[in-house]
Amino acid sequence: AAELAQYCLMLGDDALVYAHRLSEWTSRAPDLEEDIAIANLALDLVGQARLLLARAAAADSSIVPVLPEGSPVPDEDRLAFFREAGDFRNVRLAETPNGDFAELVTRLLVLSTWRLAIFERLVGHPDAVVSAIAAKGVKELAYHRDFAGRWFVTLAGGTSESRRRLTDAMRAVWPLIPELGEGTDTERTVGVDPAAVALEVGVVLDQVLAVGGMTAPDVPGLARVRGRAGRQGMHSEALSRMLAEMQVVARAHPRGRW
Amino acid sequence: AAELAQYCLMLGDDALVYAHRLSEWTSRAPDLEEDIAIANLALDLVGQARLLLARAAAADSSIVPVLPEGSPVPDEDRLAFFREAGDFRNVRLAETPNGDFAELVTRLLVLSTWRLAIFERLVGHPDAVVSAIAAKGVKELAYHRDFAGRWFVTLAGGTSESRRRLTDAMRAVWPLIPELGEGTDTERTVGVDPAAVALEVGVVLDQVLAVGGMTAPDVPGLARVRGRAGRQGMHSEALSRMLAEMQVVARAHPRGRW
Amino acid sequence: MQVDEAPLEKAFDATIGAGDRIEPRDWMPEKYRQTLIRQVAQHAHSEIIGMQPEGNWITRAPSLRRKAVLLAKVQDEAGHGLYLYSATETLGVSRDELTRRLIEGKQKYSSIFNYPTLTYADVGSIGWLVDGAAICNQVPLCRTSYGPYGRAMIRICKEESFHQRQGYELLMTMMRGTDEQRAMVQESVNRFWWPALMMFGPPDGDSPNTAQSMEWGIKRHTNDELRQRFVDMSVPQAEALGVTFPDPELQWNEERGSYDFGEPDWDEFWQVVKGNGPCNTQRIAHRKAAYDDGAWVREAALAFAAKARADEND
Amino acid sequence: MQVDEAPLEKAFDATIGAGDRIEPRDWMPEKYRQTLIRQVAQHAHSEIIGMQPEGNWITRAPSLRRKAVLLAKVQDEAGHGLYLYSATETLGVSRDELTRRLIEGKQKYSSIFNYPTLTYADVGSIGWLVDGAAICNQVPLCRTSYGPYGRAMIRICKEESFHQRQGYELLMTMMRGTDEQRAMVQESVNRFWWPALMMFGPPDGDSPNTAQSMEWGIKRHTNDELRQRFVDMSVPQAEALGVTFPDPELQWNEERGSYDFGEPDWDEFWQVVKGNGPCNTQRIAHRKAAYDDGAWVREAALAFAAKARADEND
Repeated sequence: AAELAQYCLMLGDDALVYAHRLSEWTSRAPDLEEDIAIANLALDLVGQARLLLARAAAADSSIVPVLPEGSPVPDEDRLAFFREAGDFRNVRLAETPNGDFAELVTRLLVLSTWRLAIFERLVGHPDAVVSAIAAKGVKELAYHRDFAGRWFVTLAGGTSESRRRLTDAMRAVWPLIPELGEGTDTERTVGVDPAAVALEVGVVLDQVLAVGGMTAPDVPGLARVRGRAGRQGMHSEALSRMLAEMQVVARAHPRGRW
Repeated sequence: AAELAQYCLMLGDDALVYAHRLSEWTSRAPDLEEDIAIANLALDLVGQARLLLARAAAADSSIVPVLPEGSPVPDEDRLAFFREAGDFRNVRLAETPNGDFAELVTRLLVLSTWRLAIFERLVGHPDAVVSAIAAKGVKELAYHRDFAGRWFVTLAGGTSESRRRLTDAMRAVWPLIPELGEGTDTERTVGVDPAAVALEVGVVLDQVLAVGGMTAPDVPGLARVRGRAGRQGMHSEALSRMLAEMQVVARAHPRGRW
Repeated sequence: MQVDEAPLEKAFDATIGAGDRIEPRDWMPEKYRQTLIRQVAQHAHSEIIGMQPEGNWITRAPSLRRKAVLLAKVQDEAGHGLYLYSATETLGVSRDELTRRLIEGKQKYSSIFNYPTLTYADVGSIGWLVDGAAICNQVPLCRTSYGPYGRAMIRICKEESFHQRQGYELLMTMMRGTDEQRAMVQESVNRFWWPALMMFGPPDGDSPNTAQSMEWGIKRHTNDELRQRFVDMSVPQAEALGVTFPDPELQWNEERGSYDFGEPDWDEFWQVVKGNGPCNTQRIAHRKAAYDDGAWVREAALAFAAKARADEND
Repeated sequence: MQVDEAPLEKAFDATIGAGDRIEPRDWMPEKYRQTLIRQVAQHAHSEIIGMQPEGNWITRAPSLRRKAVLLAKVQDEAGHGLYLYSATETLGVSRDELTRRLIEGKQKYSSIFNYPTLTYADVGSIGWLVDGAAICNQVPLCRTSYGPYGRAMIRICKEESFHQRQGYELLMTMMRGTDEQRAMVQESVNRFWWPALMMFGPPDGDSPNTAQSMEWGIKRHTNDELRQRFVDMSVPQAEALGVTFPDPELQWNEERGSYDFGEPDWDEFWQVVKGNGPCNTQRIAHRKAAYDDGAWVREAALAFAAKARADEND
């Protein structure tokens, strides 16, 4: 159960943290249609995060931060708002600060393709809750990937400016891809080994790149630190800044009702 | 004593909040010399804030936020890190998010000219602590004003680009000037009535503008809300975001020693 | 070719008189069209600018449930903007052109959005009071004479009512929380009460366009009528919530069967309308930055679509 | 005109041999000059890039006293960068040119700054371990053969010692605080210990330039000698502090009169050196943004100065 909890934290934190980055786009998108679409992406991921964090807490209550006696804060919120950066288990790609719209499209393409492949396999997970979360998530993530893919091809085939920006975005995102496939014992034991979907993810990305006439940049992966990366709580400087903002109101009111 | 405490909060918060904005420039200035100079400005203002907040706490302990029993956090830090945005008494010009270097120069010119005029009068204040803080501050603020004035004239006489940016900066800063001169009963009772220095401040600004060949923009002052502005705790949206960052570590450790 | 507009105008007047709707293909007086464009555009702009004050708290929402609710609400505002810009397009003005007018300060939006949101309780106050006032203003517009506008308003009002209930529910939940939360709610209500009253516009005596707009069925009640209705509706809600409004003159008038209330600060109102409100510059700068930053994306999408069409025609 | 360099080279060798200093006007072999430029520039870049990881916490410093200390420290780093760029200018390369080389990735800086700062304790760990390691590297450089560099190093080392004591004092204070603070210190030390050891460079066997640099008096001890000295110095400090280093092989070797210790992850070291470290891209992008954003200011200052000179000459 402790392993399942850790696994749900990983998937839940990916969703929570990336939803935050997406939500920062609100009222800033290139047009209203995209503003609405990006809010949808963020909403889907917040929804997934809630279910996964709640499942994690149910599987292992020892991971839930302790608040003052009588605090009405539910477990999902204790996990979201009362953990420190080093306790988060998301991959670093989820937390990277936002760039331009090309960066959004590129990162979303990678993260949603990868998450979709994982979720498709989790539909058959022995844990009924995880299985149900995955079944719901698959539909959402398929839409996310399609949205990203459509825009990727559009920017690739749009103007020289959009193609230049897309190229830069790929150079920024690609070094963070290897981390996605590295996997942990927890993932291999109670979930889906990311290495097992790496090939499939690569094929999908190659297809999208091919349609857009783009080439994957030849860049090495970002180094791990003494073997640790996001899944082991080794994050970038951006995460603690994100959390300072995300958690500020909740933490000011540990007994608050919202 | 309660009035004196409020007054010290006003002057202390101006320094603390503007020091934060200046400190955000660290490692981002146009050149190393300016990076060093801006850090000096921030250091001076942090120093002034510490003395003024400590004086405020000594004058009226009821304003100091209560922390868990046995907390070693000193009063100056309780006031800096454990008050909410609505409890801050700084003028809104101090909290405005940073713009470009022209904005820094323009805002610094206005704030330091104004603060210097106040501090010069406070040297004769009956409270020995306030008087000593003012005496020390006068030297610092004279340097701040000279730094700003030199750069103002440089940018005004530099390139068309620098002049355009300076013009934009003045349009951004000028609407926040009237608030500086409006004053509160507290200031009039136990400190210096800002209205009394408005003329002097105007003369200095006019001189600097004249040397640079710049004209003050014809823009109205920013509206107050039901008569309230920064001194009454009515701030912009930027302040609570600033405090989320500034206070995050201190608040996570209410019993912490640093 | 000179068209005799008299019979057209007669038909138009008859349609209005019968309470029927004018549709995009119908003839309409130019002044009616211009007034409508101004009003619908202003309403659309208000939805879009209105995303900012609440959007300010999405990243700081104190629970995941509230984060989802707030995201969805701000998303709805974008949707409302979208319907309303579509309605103006049936009147012959593009969204792009209207966005430019907004950014250049040539068209207005509701002044309420020039007030800052300072605590999370403001999300609730905006839902309860601001959306509440908007509904008072807008429900009559569901019967407005211009078809596309009226139909957009029906959908919008339905969603606004939902938002209002959500806002009220947030405040109600907070009032059941800690003392700090209750104080936060009261402080927020104190700040938003007067600006909400100002949302109905200046007193009738200072509102020159009201008469013509009512004749055309674009407006259906005077500012003061709607303001009174809003006050009468809100006071019992405040009592149920356990908060007060910051108006010492507020009291029940048995004779009128309505609440008497104090005068908003009309000087502040005009300052904000004229552009000197606490957040006017910030709101427009934010919108302009988003529009400018997105230009290359919109251009890329157009270029891509043009290439796709060219490929099809090959 | 061909100059016979042999007597010049002889004089140069004699100066070096006597332990005296080479000054800017003195003749020096081109390779010495180039090696020095590379070394001093790399050192200058390290000071400037080194402002970022600690600067990351200025706005979040948990007390006003610590905020002032940290601001002053980061400011000192800018000052060190300034002296060192001045030293390179005596070798004929401008600060502007060096900054361009840094931004374009043609010159390096100390790899330690490609590690992220993740908690406030990192400010202390950087002071204690990173500045400590830097001092071990730099103290011998106060006697380096090139005058301007050696004199800059004397001043820098003095300030670095002060910074090291401040960092250690921060950690000591935190260790007297809460359990969370103690855990924070230990976690931070765990992260910085190995990268600090890597600051001395690769093992002597993999450090091809060492011999020549030692001969020229630019370098005075091998990487492994300095690393051992640092370990021997740090272990008792860690004990006094109450923290451990994350190295199971660390233990006192009676025979050698030194501590044995494990091997740093040299694969990670080379990855970071090659540019794939956790923060390489971020650090350079930050520096580039500051440099680019400041271009118009530097241009304005030059234009203004030129006009002022022209006015004087009128």
